[in-house]
Amino acid sequence: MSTGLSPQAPSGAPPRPSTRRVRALVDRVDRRFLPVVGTLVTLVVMLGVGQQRYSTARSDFLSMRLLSNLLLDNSYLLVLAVGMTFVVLAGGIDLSVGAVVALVGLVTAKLFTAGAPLPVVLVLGVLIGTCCGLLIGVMVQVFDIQPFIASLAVMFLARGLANVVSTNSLKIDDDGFSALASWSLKFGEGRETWRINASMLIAVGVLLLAVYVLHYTRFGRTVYGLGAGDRGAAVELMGLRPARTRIGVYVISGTCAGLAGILFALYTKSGFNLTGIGMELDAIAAVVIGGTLLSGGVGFVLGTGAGVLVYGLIQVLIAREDLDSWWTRVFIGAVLLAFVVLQKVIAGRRR
Amino acid sequence: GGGDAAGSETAAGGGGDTITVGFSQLGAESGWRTANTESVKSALTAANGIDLKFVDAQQKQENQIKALRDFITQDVDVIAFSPVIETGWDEVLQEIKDSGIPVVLVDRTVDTSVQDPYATWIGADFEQEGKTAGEWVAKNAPDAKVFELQGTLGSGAQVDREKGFDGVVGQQVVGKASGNFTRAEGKTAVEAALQTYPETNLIFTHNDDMGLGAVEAIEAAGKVPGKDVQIVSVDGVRDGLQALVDGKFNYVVECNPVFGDQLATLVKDVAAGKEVPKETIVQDQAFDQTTTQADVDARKY
Amino acid sequence: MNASARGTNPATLFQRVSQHGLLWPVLALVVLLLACGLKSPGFLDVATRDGNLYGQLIDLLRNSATPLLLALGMCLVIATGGIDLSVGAVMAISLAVSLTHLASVPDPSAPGAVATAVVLGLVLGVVIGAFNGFMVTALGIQPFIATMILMVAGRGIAMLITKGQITTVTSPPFKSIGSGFVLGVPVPVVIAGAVFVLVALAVRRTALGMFLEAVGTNREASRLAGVGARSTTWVVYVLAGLLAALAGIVYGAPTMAADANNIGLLKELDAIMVVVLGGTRLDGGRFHLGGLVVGALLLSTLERAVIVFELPSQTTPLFKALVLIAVCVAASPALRSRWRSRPPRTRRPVATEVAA
Amino acid sequence: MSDTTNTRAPGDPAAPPPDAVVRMTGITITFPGVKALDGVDLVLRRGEVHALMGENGAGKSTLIKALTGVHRIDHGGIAVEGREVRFSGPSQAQAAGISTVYQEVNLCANLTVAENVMLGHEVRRGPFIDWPATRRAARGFLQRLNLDVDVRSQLSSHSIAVQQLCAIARALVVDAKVLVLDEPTSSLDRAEVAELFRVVRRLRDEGVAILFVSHFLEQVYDLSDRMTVLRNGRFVGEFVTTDLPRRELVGHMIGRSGAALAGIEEQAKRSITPHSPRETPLMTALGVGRDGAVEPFDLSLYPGEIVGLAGLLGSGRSELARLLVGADRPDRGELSLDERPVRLPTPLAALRRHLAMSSEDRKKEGIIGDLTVRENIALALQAGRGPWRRIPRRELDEIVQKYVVVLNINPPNPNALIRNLSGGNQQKVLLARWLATAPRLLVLDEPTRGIDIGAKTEIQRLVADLAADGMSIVFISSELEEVLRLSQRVVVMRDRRKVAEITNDASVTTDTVLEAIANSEVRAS
Ligand SMILES: Nc1ncnc2c1ncn2[C@@H]1O[C@H](COP(=O)(O)OP(=O)(O)OP(=O)(O)O)[C@@H](O)[C@H]1O
Ligand SMILES: Nc1ncnc2c1ncn2[C@@H]1O[C@H](COP(=O)(O)OP(=O)(O)OP(=O)(O)O)[C@@H](O)[C@H]1O
Ligand SMILES: [Mg+2]
Ligand SMILES: [Mg+2]
Repeated sequence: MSTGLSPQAPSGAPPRPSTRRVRALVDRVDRRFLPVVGTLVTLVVMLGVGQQRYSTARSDFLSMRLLSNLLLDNSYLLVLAVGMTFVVLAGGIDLSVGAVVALVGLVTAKLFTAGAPLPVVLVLGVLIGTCCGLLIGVMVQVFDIQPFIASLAVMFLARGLANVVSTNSLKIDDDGFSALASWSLKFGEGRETWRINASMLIAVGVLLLAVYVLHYTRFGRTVYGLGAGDRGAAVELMGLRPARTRIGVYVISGTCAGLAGILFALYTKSGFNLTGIGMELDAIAAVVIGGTLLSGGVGFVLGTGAGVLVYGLIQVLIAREDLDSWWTRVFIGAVLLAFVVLQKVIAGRRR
Repeated sequence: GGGDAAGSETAAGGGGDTITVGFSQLGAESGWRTANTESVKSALTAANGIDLKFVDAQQKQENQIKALRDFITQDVDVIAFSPVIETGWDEVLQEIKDSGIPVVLVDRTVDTSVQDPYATWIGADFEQEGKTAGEWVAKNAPDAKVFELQGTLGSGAQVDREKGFDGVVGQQVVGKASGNFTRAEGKTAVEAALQTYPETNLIFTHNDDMGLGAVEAIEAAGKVPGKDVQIVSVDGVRDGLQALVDGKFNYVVECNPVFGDQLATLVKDVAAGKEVPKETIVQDQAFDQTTTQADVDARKY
Repeated sequence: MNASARGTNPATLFQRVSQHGLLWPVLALVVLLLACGLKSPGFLDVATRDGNLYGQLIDLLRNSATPLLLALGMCLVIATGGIDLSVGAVMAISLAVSLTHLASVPDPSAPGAVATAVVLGLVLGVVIGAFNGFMVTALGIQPFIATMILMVAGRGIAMLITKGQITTVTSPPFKSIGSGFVLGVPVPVVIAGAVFVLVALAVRRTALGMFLEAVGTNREASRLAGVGARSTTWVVYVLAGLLAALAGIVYGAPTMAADANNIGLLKELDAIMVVVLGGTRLDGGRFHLGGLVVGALLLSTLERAVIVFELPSQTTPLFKALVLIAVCVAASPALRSRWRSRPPRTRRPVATEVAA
Repeated sequence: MSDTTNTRAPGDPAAPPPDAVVRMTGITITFPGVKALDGVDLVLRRGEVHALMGENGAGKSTLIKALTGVHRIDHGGIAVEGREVRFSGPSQAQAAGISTVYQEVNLCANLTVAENVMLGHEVRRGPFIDWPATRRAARGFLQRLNLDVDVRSQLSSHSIAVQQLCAIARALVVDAKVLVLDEPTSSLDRAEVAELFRVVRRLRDEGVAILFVSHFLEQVYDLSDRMTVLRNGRFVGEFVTTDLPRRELVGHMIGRSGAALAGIEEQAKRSITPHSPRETPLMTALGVGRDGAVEPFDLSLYPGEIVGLAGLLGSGRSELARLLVGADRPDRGELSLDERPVRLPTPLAALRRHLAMSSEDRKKEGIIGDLTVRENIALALQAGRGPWRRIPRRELDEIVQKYVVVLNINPPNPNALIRNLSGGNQQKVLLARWLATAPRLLVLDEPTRGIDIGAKTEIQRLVADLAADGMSIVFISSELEEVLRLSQRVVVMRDRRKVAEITNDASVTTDTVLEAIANSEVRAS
């Protein structure tokens, strides 16, 4: 009903003559950016479709509130996915992150119960992630265990430890922590209120830092080099230090998982041993949607940012669809499928 | 644009008394839950004057929080949800409260520092179920060596049923293992338990499915379920009651999922701003081996 | 078999054994079994009752059947440089289809109905495998993502089939697929054994194994050498789907309940773990089928040991992690070469000091 | 053992020359089952070009990798500028001023040219990499080799030759005392080689010590001041280049007398018998082309004829060849086999019709590293038969044994993993793979790349013999002499276009071909 008033989404098929111009434009973009462009286009299309479909008389679908919620609800995922991007770019994978999130949450809660001060808890929480990452890195680098298995082992380890810490959900009611969780800048009035909170700032900060590290430091370039395959042989023969870098990416991913654990704890103000089951797949999906190849060496961390938003938006759309549980799963699978195929078509057209 | 929202409000609310309800179900992890969902969906219908927005959380708290936020954004009249876990709802409950939407908790409570976080609660009492089972054991098998077949560790039903049961006959429990609420894993766990704790002659299982797996394991070990090894279970799904009739189960504490109608009434009252009781406990029965085939056939789930 | 022929020299025999990829998993398995035997005296006993074998060891064998079936398919997929995350969901789907069919026929115990049910389940497994293969080969989507799609959606499909209920039926013939005996041996063990031999023959007695390894090591070179990289890859995904479907039926048959949510949950990780414990690297190429048996046994023994040692269930992942890390680290080439080359390196300076 | 001036005999602990930058003494390296190096000495002096000579598998690359810390040394020592060192990896060697280009191109295909050239040496401004400046610098280094490519393009979009040049440019980025070049010229054509030599000479004049490996004797004699010869992992001697006649050098390398060698060279110079085309061509291409790869071309291939493809780097020879054997699908035109139209959608389809191609990129498109020599040889033959009919063990053993002997594959162990063979021997195994399929048409894309002089003549003779037996052969080589020596007809390519077809006879020289290329340039512009 609000069609006429909603901003026109560029989803409809463009008229014939301009097809060629679009194609020419696409051709001019550096091929490596195409998947990211694809992700951004999808994002816009999805927002457009959402606006068409879900705007009601009471409220528009597209709003600052939606966007801020999107970031707010996915800040931990963004941090996880950024860490994952490092690992994936280097040709690895980290399956442990979901379990680490659970472990960090529980340990954080336990530490607060034991009366540890806020800064100590935060630092320790992140460090747990760092240690898990380091463990994976050492296994991968020193003992030549494949990333999938090394991180699988750490996933079991972290999940097991979390189960040992507690099988009940633990509440966090530290004042400082609560204050941090509830701090936010509010904008707008009434229903239109949207907010910026600490988690969002941290997540965006991590994303920007990652852009810097990956694109403007030698470490970052070496990460890409590691992804060239052959288990980093090329990078090694080129006189760089693959060992350091490889351990480094897992440490980064672990640290991000630790940080995400804290963010998740801020989000739920509790720790629980069953959190984060399958969260690693969410992170990986976001990375892939963001145009990074799982085989390594190709992709952009900013794409991951877009990927997280798309993934979050998928969930919002599903929530608006009143689906049964099973349809929800099928729908996520279908959207993922459509996305991967679309990406393939866009990126692979010129091969 | 959103500018016209206020203007067309009356148009949308043309039905006048249609209540928009956002309901976030925990998941579809068990037959019990699906029955519960069915019941809710069939009660909260347009015919009943309710526009239901149903979101399945896939057993993930983060999904549920997202859904709740989205309900606020959609500006529903009442929010109802079955929380995945007790903790961690402070922020979003505060937000809901700030936006003035009443909350109905279903099935489980929350542990929050928010003042007056919800209007009412409706659900079963897991701890009571454990207690009922424990009391039956204390009365009928005071010397039994009990093996406790736990549900998914950390889930509300597991934690509370264990708490209730152990509170009564904890000293009789010789061993515990988790069967993740599933038949196959319940079977594996009991298989091992029968050899590790050969003295076991009673199994308390946190749901019927695992109990049915246990029956398999007991039979495979050459013993007779219900006699050599007694089984006390919770849930009361049809297969469980059938086992009771067949003499394989000894006692089943019901956990009734069919309370959609009650929920519908509550939601309407809450939306109308009526005074409602702070909590509504769904009445659970308990069944012993006197149950008849007719009872089983009457079972809807 | 040729170890005995060549291993006349004890030194080389020792070397061959110590260099063998399966040394550590086998050692871990033996240690675990012995430890369980010590803790629970009857653990290693095998009894016969009505001519059928019973006992913890038999349980272990039976429980190893599912992971072995899954790992067989997984191993071949991994050999081509892929991975199949959907096998757990396939288990759920095939069981759901089989049981839903059985529930719909008037006489679920009729052999015809059971056969149809099983075939239906297996066919669906093949269809899903073909879909995975299509995504990976024809569309060129990375295996991890391609199969993750069905890992997510598959369980939903299974629930669609069962309408979200736990479908149960009573059908003794179907049940016996999981809990019956053939000549005293549990049916799952017979099935897994037969399938193992079949696959091993199909792969090693033909050139298929070499093609898989070639494709997994260097896809483009294999293509140029005329190997049908696509068709080969496709075949293994189909096989993995088929075996996963079979595993689902074998796993779910004893309880005859299609629990779409939980059957096969996280089993893909178990299967991958078995493949790795069996000494196959995840990055494609060389694979070792024999190791799968050891890996599957090790996995089920480990799960059983946690209960035998009266440890809380929640610690199972912890022990899985420890065993996985220990075996992988012990078998890692880095450590092996260090052991091989350390003696001359570290001892020489000491010797000169003594001499001086 | 030789009558030439031997500046240092094996085992002679001569005093280190005063200007020695690198001194390796008694280097021994053992791989499981192979002693790759056994007490090898090497001295590199400031301001000299030092050639490291030896057959395929002699241990040249291994010695280089020992120097740069890729392989651990079992015995022996390395001194750089008089100080004992033991590098634990290439990064340390690089830090010590040793810059290396390895035999196989080892760059990151997923990165751009500029990133590859500058990786680890990016220009920085503050904490940031200054990308424009980095790209400028990369362009500068590439221009020193006279290579003008878009530095923002992805490395993988360039041919092996360009990649090789990038690797060399990369070695120039480091301000090195020692520059190691392991077969840098194997995929370059003469213009590039000349550029490279110009740069190398300038560096030498600046005082850099250069270690150079090549199987092209002319290049070695052209460039080097001194050479060290290895044979079977052992040190044979160090010689002053001008004092060592070619024939004796080769004698040292292959351990045979000069007379035996003369025979080899004689054979290599055999005259081309002009081919009298039979009526029916084996294969005909009519207007076959592929967008972005090769312009449509016509070509007929006759049984028993060797057709050479000549052209400069990136002229599209490989791309053309790939269209003939189903490696790539043509976008237009028609191929016919035995005068009947034929579609070759896959290499397998070509293989079934006995059309085979040995690709130029042996690492990416040739060897299956984790498989054994036996399996690598068997692969194509088996693929033709399909997976179910396995080649009987006995038959396979015979085939493998035959080629191990004929091609002198070393080590002659069919169970060795091919990844552990030296580059040249890998090439021989690949040749064996294609020969085993009994092809009617064999496309050889740089088959002698990285092959030692002895084996090269063997291969050339083999190719000639195969043609004489009726096989049709397309021969691609960057070495124009080789093309002219072997082929009855030479197809000249330029800018992805077939520009000329020359019937080879005594009057045709390299100049004729170069002229054909140059003329086409005139026509083009
Ligand atoms: N990693 C390895 N494992 C086992 N054997 C190896 C390994 N690397 C090299 N070799 C063996 O060492 C010997 C020397 O090889 P190397 O690569 O140094 O030869 P090369 O002189 O460079 O030959 P080419 O001219 O063909 O490049 C060969 O016999 C080869 O098979
Ligand atoms: N995969 C590819 N993608 C895009 N362009 C390519 C690709 N491979 C080669 N090219 C380009 O195609 C052109 C022809 O390359 P080709 O390899 O056929 O040349 P060539 O004559 O064999 O030369 P050489 O092998 O000596 O480099 C070159 O300019 C090369 O950069
Ligand atoms: Mg070499
Ligand atoms: Mg070429």
